[in-house]
Amino acid sequence: MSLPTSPPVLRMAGISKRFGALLANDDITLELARGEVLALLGENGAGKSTLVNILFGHYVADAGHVEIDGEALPPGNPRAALAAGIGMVHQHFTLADNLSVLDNILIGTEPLWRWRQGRRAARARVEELSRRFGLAVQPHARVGALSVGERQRVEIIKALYRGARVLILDEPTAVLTPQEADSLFATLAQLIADGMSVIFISHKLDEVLRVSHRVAVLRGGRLVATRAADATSRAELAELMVGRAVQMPARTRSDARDAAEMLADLAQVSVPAAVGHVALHDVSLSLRSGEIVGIAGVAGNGQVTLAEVMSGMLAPASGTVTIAGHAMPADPQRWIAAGVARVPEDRHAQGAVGELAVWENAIAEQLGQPGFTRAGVIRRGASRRFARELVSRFDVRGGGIDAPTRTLSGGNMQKLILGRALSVAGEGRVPRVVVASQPTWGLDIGAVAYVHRQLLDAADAGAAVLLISEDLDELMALADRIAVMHRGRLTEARPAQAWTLATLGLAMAGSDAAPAGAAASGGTEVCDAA
Amino acid sequence: MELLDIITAAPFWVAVLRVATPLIFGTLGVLLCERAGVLNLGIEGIMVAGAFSGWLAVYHGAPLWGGVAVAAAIGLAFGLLHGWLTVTLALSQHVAGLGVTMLATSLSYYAYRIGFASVSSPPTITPFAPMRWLDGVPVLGSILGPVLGAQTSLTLLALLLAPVIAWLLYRTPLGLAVRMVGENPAAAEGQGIRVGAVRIGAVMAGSALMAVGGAFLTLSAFNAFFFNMINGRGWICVALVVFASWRPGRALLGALLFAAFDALQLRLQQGGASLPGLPPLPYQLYLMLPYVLSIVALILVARRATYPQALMKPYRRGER
Amino acid sequence: QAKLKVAAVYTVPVEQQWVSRIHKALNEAKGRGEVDYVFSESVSNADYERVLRQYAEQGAALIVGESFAVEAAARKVAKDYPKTAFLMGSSGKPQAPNFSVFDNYIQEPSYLTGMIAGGMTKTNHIGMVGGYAIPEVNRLMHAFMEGARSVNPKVKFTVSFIGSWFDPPKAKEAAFAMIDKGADVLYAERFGVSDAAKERGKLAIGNVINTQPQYPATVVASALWNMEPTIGAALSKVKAGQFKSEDYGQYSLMKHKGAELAPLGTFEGKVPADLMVKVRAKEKAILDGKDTVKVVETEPKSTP
Amino acid sequence: MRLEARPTVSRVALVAAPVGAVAATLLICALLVTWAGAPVGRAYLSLLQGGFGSRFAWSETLTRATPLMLTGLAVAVAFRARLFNIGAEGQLYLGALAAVAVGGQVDGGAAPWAAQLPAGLLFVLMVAAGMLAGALLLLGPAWLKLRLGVDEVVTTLLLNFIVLLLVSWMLDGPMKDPLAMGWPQSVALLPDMELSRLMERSRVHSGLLAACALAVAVWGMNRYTVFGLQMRAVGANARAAAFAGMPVGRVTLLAALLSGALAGLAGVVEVAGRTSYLTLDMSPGYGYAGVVIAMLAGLNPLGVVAASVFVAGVLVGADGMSRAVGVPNAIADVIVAVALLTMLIATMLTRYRIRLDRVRGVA
Ligand SMILES: Nc1ncnc2c1ncn2[C@@H]1O[C@H](COP(=O)(O)OP(=O)(O)OP(=O)(O)O)[C@@H](O)[C@H]1O
Ligand SMILES: Nc1ncnc2c1ncn2[C@@H]1O[C@H](COP(=O)(O)OP(=O)(O)OP(=O)(O)O)[C@@H](O)[C@H]1O
Ligand SMILES: [Mg+2]
Ligand SMILES: [Mg+2]
Repeated sequence: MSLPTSPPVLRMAGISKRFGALLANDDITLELARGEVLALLGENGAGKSTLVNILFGHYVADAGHVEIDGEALPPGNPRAALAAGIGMVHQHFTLADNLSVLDNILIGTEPLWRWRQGRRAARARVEELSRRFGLAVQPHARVGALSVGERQRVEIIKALYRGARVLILDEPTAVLTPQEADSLFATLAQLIADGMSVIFISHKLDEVLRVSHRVAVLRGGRLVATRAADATSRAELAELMVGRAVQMPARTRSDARDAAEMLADLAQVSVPAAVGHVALHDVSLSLRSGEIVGIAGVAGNGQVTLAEVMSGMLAPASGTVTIAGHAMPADPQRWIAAGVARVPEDRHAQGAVGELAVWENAIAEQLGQPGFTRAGVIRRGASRRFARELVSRFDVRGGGIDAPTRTLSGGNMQKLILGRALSVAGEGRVPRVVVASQPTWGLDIGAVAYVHRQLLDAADAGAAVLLISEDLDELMALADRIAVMHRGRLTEARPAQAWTLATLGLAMAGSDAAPAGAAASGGTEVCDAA
Repeated sequence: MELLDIITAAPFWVAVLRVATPLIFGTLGVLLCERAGVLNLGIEGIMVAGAFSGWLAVYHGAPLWGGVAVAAAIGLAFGLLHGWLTVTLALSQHVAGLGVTMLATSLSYYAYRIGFASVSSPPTITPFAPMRWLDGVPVLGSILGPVLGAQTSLTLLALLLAPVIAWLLYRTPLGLAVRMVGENPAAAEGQGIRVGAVRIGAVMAGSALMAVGGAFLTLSAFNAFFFNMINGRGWICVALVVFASWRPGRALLGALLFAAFDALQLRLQQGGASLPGLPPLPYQLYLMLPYVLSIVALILVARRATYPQALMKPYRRGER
Repeated sequence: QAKLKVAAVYTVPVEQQWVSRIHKALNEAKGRGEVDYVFSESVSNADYERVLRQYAEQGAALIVGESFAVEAAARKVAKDYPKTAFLMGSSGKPQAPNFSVFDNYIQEPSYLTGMIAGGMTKTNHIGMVGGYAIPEVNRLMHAFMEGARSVNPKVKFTVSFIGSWFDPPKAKEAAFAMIDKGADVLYAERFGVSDAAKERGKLAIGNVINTQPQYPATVVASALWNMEPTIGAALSKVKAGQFKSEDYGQYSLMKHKGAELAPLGTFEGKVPADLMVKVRAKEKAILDGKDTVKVVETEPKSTP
Repeated sequence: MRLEARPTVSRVALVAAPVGAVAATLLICALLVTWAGAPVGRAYLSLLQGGFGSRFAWSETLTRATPLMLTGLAVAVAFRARLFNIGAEGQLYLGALAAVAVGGQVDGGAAPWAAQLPAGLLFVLMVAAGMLAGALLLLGPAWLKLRLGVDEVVTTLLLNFIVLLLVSWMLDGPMKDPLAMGWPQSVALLPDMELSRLMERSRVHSGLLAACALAVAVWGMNRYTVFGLQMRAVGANARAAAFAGMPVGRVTLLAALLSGALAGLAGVVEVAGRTSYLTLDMSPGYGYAGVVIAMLAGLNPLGVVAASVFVAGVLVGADGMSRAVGVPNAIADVIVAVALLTMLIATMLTRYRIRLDRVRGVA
């Protein structure tokens, strides 16, 4: 796409923001033209969200200011930003689950001191917007009952309803299927045609090149480059983001595994729907020693439930789960004892207790082991020695083993959890089964590479690895077989070579199109290299 | 059966409404605070302060409604304090609440003792009169007169408040804002709502209601101020809101139900040995009745309650 | 001549009926310039002993208080300060050398008010609201009931306890419930009861204090407790250096003017004359020592 | 106005915070004292003397602090496991009731069954009964919370009323002291069951030592034992604890038992150490004060000891002050309440700083 030439709608001048010792934004100056799509690119923690949060008034910059149409915006005031025509879709949804879609849209759009709401007119407007931009929503549905894609649409309508002229989208596609993402881009195209300007944040370089006019790259809080989209390439952008080329490990496949021992087996497992999880229907899957089986699917289709069943957190209503031939009850302790390494999806909510010290989290799964406790008392010496080893072996960087775990960055916390999980089987032994749920969410490329290496090593050492991920590239790169989850049902696990991104996307959307055979890449791949 | 005789008699319902009135005010007050995400354990003390200040104003010559206004103003002030502590400073809501209760209670007693250093019996005022004029209203009078006519206008106000607050919460932009900050403050802020202001405002309004509930005791149910006047009524309100699943209509119902148990308890107790089939029970068992039934009711509704998602979670802007 | 230092320690506020009588008597002594009077009110049981000790340390010559729920502690303190005179409301016995006891033995006027109540009820139904069923309350209620029955054998009683010393709205609620059941005379042991009677145009009988000024059309008669004789006796003994452990209970009896039937006041003439004749006769018999009122301290029960 | 987290907590701030809080409290309350027409300087001097200024003052402060330590510990344990136990008051009373039931006199001597036992064993039984009673009382709300999601703040609060009525009933009937002239008070404990005094002519009793020892024990438990680790984990993040294989339900119930037992013990200690029999107004809100103490201490068991002594000293001192300068004794509660709030604010300010945003005119 070409760069439109019109006066800037929005200008950020010299923005700096510090969180404690961390400089999240460092003197950033950026402009946005009318009808322009500006992509913000950068590693995790580069400061993208911080920048747009300052722009919207959630955060107050330590230095610098924001101008709309040449007028300075008062800092730290979302109301002023809204009034100036800025609409924002946050990285994490900001919707009230217990309220209706209409309530979520209507809030803040009317003067507070009125005896009644204009609900009827509002509803008509929402329906009109939803028709015009192809954003199907039901105004009276409770937000808590909506799928992720639907919530995304509600967020966008929220901004449109207020007549936003500048739309900020912070990683809007992270949780969408390729098809849903396409329909979002179609909507965007319409909006731009209407004169809207957009700031678009994404980690997906293809997307970025496709929809944006201009790309700004942040690294470590600094604006390192801006490029016209049609004058740059994936390779250049990747290099700019990371500052170096990153080697991604990939699977070398061998066929010997087909005969290997069956380590994990789910037979016709069903779980009824309940608060907090989607139902599973008749899920069957088996994993052999040394293989990696990937589960693809759009968030909210039952992967979480599957992960809970496979980590001993949830008992199926029917069907059996066996590990190495033994039927397993829903008791995490037993799963740990059976040598199952479990990496949960949400590291903050499930993976670690933020308030505990690093060393305490390191031994948390092994409190029953005589090595770490004696007569109910923790053997501090042994425990701390173990934690120190784990921290150095898995390269967990942070304030040391006595620091509260919450002070670790996301990537380092993930390494800690992974390290803990992989050492459940005891010193020098590999786990039998690894269950990893979204293990690389929110990690930067270096950390991703590290995690991938660990999973591959575990498989090579004979573990059966179940990899649940929404990142299709990750699945394609690591998995021997891939199955797709849709509405609580799991397709047959087919060899990775039998899938393409397109067929996977279709299957994730519920279409039953059989995957065409596609050549899989092998060996080592240099990310983004030509 | 005697039970039936009791609950079908008009005087019983007269008593129920009278016992319920301070609970209705208090429960609606707690409900407002909690809908905005703030637990207000200050209620017990705020009710004391309301009872005292309202009464004091009237004692010094203010009209009765002036006393109510003064109580409400004092409630607003303590609400501001609690809001500042829990919303602006994001302190633990449990402790701030207990602190406010201690402060409001002891300040009231202190002020009372300074004002009335050496009285040998509690000074009194002329309280609200029953709404006997209701008897004269055609049609309505003959239906409502016997029960409502025996109440004061504060009770009528309490009864009307429930639908008004329901309307406010579910039908006005302000109510939506209150519910939103109690469900997801970050989302509210993203839509331009001043989370702190709305929360503090709701806590202040709720506290004003609590204070008026306290004032009912000194200006209507009774005519003097006593130490220990509130006697745990505030805590009951906190329980009633959970029972009501944070809905104004059910809050009204809950308060009436609790009051009915209380009134029934008195009458059963007075029935003494005459209650057929039962040996004369110790009066303490009757007094327990409302509390035990509250717990039972709580257990019955627990599963279905959808509490405000952000309740007791302080919101600090720019923190994640 | 130096004023006598007197301290009082109360577990409730000084407005409470029972304590207000002591407070009044001591304030009067203070007003006469006889004593230096200091007091602490609303002292919890946990603090009671400390406050006693502090006053003793500060050199109070006489300490007045109520040791009902802190019997052991109060007696221990008295032992530790043998030079200080302790005059305590107590159901126990005096303790040598310096611990004397008193109590509100006003069952005699209670009996008399009971007679009046029995004569005044038209429905033959009397309601009685108490705080807790403790002996201090029970014996007055029993005397009252005896008195009522003596003039009106048909009279029926409803008794209830509100489980609090201090919840006037609740007491009022209990009284309302009794009126709803047909009671037309109420025994107002607690604050709040007379208000219910007043609102419903029923009658009430006062206890310990005379509340007729507040309820001129409601309170027919009151059984008054006067602490002046008790305090007076104790003060003079302390001054004379003759304070010993004694039971001051007798000073609360009618013959010592420690108790009396309050003047009928606004109800003068409204109580049937023949009834008053009986009342006065009984009163005189008591004063002359020819008649006594039985002390019953079990929990009173409603008439079935 | 908004809060901003400080990158680090400075040592100076940690010392300055309580000092500032106390100063602010004294300043605020000075207004009230002046309003009552009393001299502020003399008032505060007598507060200090009354709370901490003499052997007698210390003995009284420590006597008062003893039950506060135990209820404070009870609350700290429960809150640590995210069980909001507001019912320490009820647990205390039930504990005291159980203690009297086991260790109380019957007809002026030991009960027939107890007479056979050595005094030491009976004492142990009495303490155990009190702790068990408190523990079982909290077990119900904890179980209801786990199984049915019933809010424990409300159930524990309501149980306080129920227990008090139960105690009233017992003191009126089955457990009434026949020698108490009909007053609702329990029989006295056997003399052997009473705790020894730590100082002559004072009320400090060995319950104080027990409370301090338990504070150290709970601190050690939190820090060194598996259960302590599990309890902290469950309290901070139950989902993560469950994921790591910790028995969340069991840990919560055990924490409830421990918390209830500590509160029950507070009742035992009050009866055995101070009153020797149970009355309806034995506790001036020790259970509720426990919440205050625990929070002042930041849920740290050793902090609970310090906070108890501080609160008790202020209460005792302020109560003495009210008599010394003739202000209403409600001032004691006012000072404690103000001290609580300023202390909370001050500790918060060690971790956050207040930023006043420059608000430019909004167009
Ligand atoms: N409220 C906060 N308090 C403290 N640190 C913060 C806060 N918000 C962001 N940070 C830190 O600032 C840095 C920039 O964060 P930011 O969220 O802007 O990154 P990002 O570029 O959006 O990353 P991602 O791709 O993961 O969304 C990170 O190191 C983050 O930890
Ligand atoms: N709420 C917070 N309060 C204080 N510090 C925070 C907060 N959030 C993040 N930080 C700090 O910011 C840093 C980065 O945290 P974050 O979780 O964003 O990781 P990240 O920058 O995305 O790194 P990575 O991608 O390697 O995991 C951490 O060192 C953390 O201590
Ligand atoms: Mg990040
Ligand atoms: Mg971001």
